[in-house]
Amino acid sequence: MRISTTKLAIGCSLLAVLAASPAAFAAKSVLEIAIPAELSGSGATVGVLWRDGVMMGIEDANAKGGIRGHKLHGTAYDTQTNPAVSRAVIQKALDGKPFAVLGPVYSGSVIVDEALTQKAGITEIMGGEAGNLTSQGDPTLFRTSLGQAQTIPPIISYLKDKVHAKSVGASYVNDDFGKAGNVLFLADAKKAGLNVTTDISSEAGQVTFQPDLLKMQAAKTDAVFLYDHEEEVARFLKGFRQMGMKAAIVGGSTVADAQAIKLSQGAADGAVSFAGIGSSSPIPAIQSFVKRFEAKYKTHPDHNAIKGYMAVAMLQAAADKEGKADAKGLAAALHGLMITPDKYPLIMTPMKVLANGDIDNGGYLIQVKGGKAVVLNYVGPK
Amino acid sequence: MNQPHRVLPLALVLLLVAGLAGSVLKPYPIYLISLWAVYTISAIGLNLTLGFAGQISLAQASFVGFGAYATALLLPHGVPFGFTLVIGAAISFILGVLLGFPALRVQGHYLAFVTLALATIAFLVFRNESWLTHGTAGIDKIARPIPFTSDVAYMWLCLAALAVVTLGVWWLLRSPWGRAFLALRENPVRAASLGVDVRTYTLLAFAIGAGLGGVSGALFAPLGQYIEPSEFALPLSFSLLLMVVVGGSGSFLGPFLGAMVSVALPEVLRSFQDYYLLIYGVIVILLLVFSPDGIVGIIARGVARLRPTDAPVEPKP
Amino acid sequence: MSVVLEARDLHRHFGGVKAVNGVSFAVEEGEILGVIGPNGSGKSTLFNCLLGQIPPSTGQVLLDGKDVTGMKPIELNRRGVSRTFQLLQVFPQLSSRENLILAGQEHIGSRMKRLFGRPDAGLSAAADRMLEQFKLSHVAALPAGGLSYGQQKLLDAAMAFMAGPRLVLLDEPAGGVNLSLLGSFRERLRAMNAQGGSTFVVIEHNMDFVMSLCTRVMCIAEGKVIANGKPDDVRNDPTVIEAYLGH
Amino acid sequence: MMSLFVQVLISGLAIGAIYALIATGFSLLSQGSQTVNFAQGDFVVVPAFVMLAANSYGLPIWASFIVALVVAALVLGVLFKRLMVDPILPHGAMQLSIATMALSIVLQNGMLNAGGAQAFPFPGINGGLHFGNIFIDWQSVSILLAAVVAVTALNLFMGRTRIGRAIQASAQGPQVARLLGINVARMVLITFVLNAALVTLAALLVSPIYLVKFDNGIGIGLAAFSAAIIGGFNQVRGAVVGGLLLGVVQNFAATFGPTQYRDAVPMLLLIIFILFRPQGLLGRAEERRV
Amino acid sequence: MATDTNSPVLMMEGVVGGYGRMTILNGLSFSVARATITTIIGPNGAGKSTAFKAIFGLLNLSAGRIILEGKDVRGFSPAALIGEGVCYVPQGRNIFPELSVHDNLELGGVALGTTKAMRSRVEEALDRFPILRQKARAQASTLSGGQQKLLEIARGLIARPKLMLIDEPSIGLSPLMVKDVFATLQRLRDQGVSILMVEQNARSALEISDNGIVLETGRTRLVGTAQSILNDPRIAKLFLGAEVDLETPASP
Repeated sequence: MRISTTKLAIGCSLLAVLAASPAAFAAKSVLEIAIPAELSGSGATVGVLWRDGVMMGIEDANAKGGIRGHKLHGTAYDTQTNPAVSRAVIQKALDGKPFAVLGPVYSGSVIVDEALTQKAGITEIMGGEAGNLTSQGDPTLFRTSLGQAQTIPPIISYLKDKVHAKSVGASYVNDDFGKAGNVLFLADAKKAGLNVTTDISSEAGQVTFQPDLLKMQAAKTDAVFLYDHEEEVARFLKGFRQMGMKAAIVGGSTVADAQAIKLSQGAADGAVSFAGIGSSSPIPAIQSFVKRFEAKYKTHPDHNAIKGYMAVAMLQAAADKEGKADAKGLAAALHGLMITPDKYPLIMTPMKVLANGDIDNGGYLIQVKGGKAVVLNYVGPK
Repeated sequence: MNQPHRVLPLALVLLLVAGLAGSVLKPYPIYLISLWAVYTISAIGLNLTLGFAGQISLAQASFVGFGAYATALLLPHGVPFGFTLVIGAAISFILGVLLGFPALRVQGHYLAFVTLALATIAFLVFRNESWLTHGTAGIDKIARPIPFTSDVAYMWLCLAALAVVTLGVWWLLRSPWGRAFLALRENPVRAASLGVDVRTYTLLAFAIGAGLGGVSGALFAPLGQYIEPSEFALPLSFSLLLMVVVGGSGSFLGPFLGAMVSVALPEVLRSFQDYYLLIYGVIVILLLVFSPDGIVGIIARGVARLRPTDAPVEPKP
Repeated sequence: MSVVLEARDLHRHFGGVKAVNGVSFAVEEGEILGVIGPNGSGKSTLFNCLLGQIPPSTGQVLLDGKDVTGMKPIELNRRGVSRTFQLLQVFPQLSSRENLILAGQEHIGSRMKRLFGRPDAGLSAAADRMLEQFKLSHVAALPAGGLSYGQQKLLDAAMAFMAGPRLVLLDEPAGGVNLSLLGSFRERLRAMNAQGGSTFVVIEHNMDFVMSLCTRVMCIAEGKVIANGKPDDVRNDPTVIEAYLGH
Repeated sequence: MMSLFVQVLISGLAIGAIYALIATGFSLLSQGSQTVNFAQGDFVVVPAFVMLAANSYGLPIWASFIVALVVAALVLGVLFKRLMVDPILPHGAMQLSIATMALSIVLQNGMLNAGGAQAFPFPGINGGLHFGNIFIDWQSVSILLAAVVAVTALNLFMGRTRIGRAIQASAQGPQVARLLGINVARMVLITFVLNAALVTLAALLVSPIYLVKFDNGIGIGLAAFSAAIIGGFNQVRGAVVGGLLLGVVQNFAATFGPTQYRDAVPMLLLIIFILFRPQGLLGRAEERRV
Repeated sequence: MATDTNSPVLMMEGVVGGYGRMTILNGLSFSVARATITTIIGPNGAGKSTAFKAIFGLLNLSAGRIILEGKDVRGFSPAALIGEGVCYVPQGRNIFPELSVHDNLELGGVALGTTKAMRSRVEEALDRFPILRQKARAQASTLSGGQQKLLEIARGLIARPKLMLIDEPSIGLSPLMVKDVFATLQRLRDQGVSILMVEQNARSALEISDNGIVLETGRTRLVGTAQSILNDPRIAKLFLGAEVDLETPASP
């Protein structure tokens, strides 16, 4: 059988055009955003909100023209709250040559992902708060909120200067988040001369907090440092109030989080936390975000949703500084960047990106009063 | 489908195809193929315990953990990877013998619960003894052995390890030991009356299965280059058990196929992202309803239908 | 001729029930001893005591003059005692040949040697010979579970001979075997006894079978030996008839 | 010290009472139909979600409870038996157990997709009584009361009614029961429905303190298996004793022992019982015949 | 002769059946006269217990009729047969060990579905068996073997059967207990219950029976009064495997 060379040439060129055009089209106008997140498993509570926050950020950014004229497209990947799976999905995400990686939240998953994004030179903006994440010297890894190293010292000072506590009892969830916070707290408390007499480990999803509460009651400390997930915080606080315990309650951002306040049914009143930006932050932009998010996803956004949303703004600002939407220079452009809501509404409150990938967008010393988070003190970005 | 000598070439060809495919693919499929190889080794071990010797174990994840921690902790001290692998396998083997002792006393569901309890305790030790295991923070930057540092090279290492394990298990199953394991599963009282030392073979079935879990763990740690305790908790044990059952418990090829389904399913069900674990669960249940001998059973029936049947054999009364 | 198996005043009680109540007997080399008795007479319990499945309450079991009372089945098997079970017990997933190899393999070499030695432990030829003797050669490669009941029963019996046993205890070998097969089955067992020089003890309900197979028959009733002698003598013994018809 | 002891005991009994309810259902299933249900913990979360949903449509909590009872009886009782247990049990009890492990995955992810990842609050009884240093909360008291009433009612039903006795007979000797004309299949179905009712009640009692979250079944399921085994797998009364004992021991261990290993305590108890007293505290040793 | 001349309670006509492909009953025929004790004897494997299973609807039959009081009940379920007035006391121990004696008795009437009448029937049964009344509240597992057998018989009577099938009641019982059980059966017969029994202890069973049936290889070999069978010397030979000619009448 003879095939005419002309036909062959036409066929080949047609194939080439067909093959090339979608790629060219994709490269020019759509920026792929990979969103590895804890969509199932024990981390689903935070991962799902993170993803929804990012997705909403992408939608809002696209409505205003995206990034330097390019539309954004987000693809979520489920890490199953499992580092081995996280490693698989980040690999998959990187094979797609994304513009940036937004996520995940759990520190184990972040650690495996960070090694690969660094190697690929892709910027990874994640939701983790554990102290050790940004201390590895990865130039492409960024936080979206204050790390534990930033949020725990103000709590210590509050305990010392305002509560005048001499003895403290600590209760923490024994996972990567709670343990890391607890370790930092114990070290800082020791430095500050606070006496931590009781240190209680709890399990995520343990059935009862009665033993923890009774142990805490028996310890008769001046204050209680609570570092746990929202629902466990609420359960602890409910029991704490019911038993008529009087010690001052301080803790991580979860202690004054809206979800914890709601679940605790009033028991969170009086608790104090130092937290980065969260759903109860008295910032109009954030409050309107919360309302829009609730309307859209029928669930209350916690700080993870806000972090995911802000991460999109970080990409916008970095690309603008870089002058083009290029994944390669993104990380370098982010370092040292100051992002303000007047130019980038998605950031909602001014954010300073620090040299090691930490950020500072201010924090609040918050106390829960009458079922509402009330700001005691605002510490703006330095 | 059950006779290892018939399907061994098939298994080895599968490995080779996977490797060749991986060599031209992107890092993600390469990682999946490596992960498949690692899980398959572990599932082969569990299949030996469950499928061939008839002893259920929900502690396989713990043995993967022992292998992974041994490697992750010893590598920084300059111990070569080959040794860490052997040490990890040996630790798992010895602990597997210990785990086998309950199996001499209790069977079936009771054994399932004992192994479940031991697996929970092992996880707590991994998590709480942070002076040794670095606790919840995990162990980061686990080095891959030279010259297998690249993704492709490490994939070949995993596949080679799987090939060695496959050959070893093939050898084991066609040896008198394999026959004794089967006898143990089918009818221990009769086996004992024929001189089969039920006690020793039960312990061996556990120990070899556990040892393979250790080998799998030793390969797992440098693959992801990070490990943390929660990876070796009960969900992995359940997941390995489901791999064995989905593939076909007690068949030589079962673990290969079961692990493949488990690794590849999220990919196949990409458009149902939020639902794929749910769908996976439903698939397992449907398999248990319609084909209790797993995918291998389905394939075997398909093959039997295509092939003209041999002379019918009288069924037993 | 020497005594292979001897029971001395065996007793076994379950609660208040005396299942075996002072049984003594001896089996000499090459004998085929039949054990008969009505249902519930204690035959099975006696067998279980002899085979180490349950320890006797009191009394002794001697194998070649050595005390083996209470020894586990596997140890007895190593000393050359093999058995069949009342209910069919072949390994259905293994082929007939594999079943026979399994029955012989644990008696050859050390466990380590078996792992690294030949897959059939060098028993294929012996297994095939045994298949031939039991007229099972045509089903050698088929899974035992697919054989007819009678064939499985033959295989079950053949397995007992693979290790070249000194003593074979057969528990209702003819149970469920159809009449047309029984005759040849009896011939197989006789031949095994003649050429192997091994000694049999047979529990059997089929009187025709047991009377024509055995060299000697012992009748048990209510846990005691009530008759012991040539088949025809036992068959006509009034106490035996009495036992079978009840009080 | 004394007051601490009393409080640990009381709160242990309260949580143990919930374990007892779930473990009782678990034992019923395993006796009635050899179903060892690894999804039993998730079975508690499903009706909790149903109650929340009904409640959110404006139904009062008691009416929501009835709705949940009906849904649980149909889905976790009848459908579970018809669609999973009946077809898989002939393949083997172990196969069925593995299928329930898969069912656990299905239920957890189903609830995650349907209800979301967040925990939901659940209406309960607040407040309590102080006796000197001892504080007893109404929720614990109501849990204990409700559990006592439920277990007593169950025992009366099983012991005093015709159907109850027929259920027991079907579990103890299905062959003989059939000879007496008992419809064994129907009795087994009733045990599945009873289990559904027990887990629904457990959901009503535990949710105020545990909240409602898609993966709550993991912890509660492990505790229930342990309780059932400690009490005696083949004994309904045993599950009650096992549940209470486990609740108390767990509470004491968490209060006075190293909290990092609190989850090891039920597991150690489980191992010790299985290895050294497999029939459980109250169970009778299974008769083994050679 | 105690045989009633009225129509028989039960007639088996050419019943063929077995387990799976194994046929055990090869055209079994016999009848049971009203208010008599009829004992089936025969060597092992003759199909005695299988015959009971055939009557009680537990076997798939390929041919034959089972006529109960003039009605063909072949294929009836156990529950339906209880309704028709048959009860079956199988071999071995068949009590519910963890239920009380009283509750065990009540379960005898569960297929009838009435609760109120049941109370008086249980009372009646307890009156009839004083030893059971003494232990009415105790767990059935605490009874002795003989008492358990009595409990089973009493439980069968709750449904007020016309015909009782009882399989090897003497197994595992001491001679004294066997006597007790047999005396109970005789009493029941005198009260009008027809009893069909399978018994290994052929002699003592025939001694209390009215009629006897000899089975071999799933067929009826001999039917007669209990006395005539008891005195037939060929029966013993049959048990011990000898070829026996039962077709020609016995020479006494």
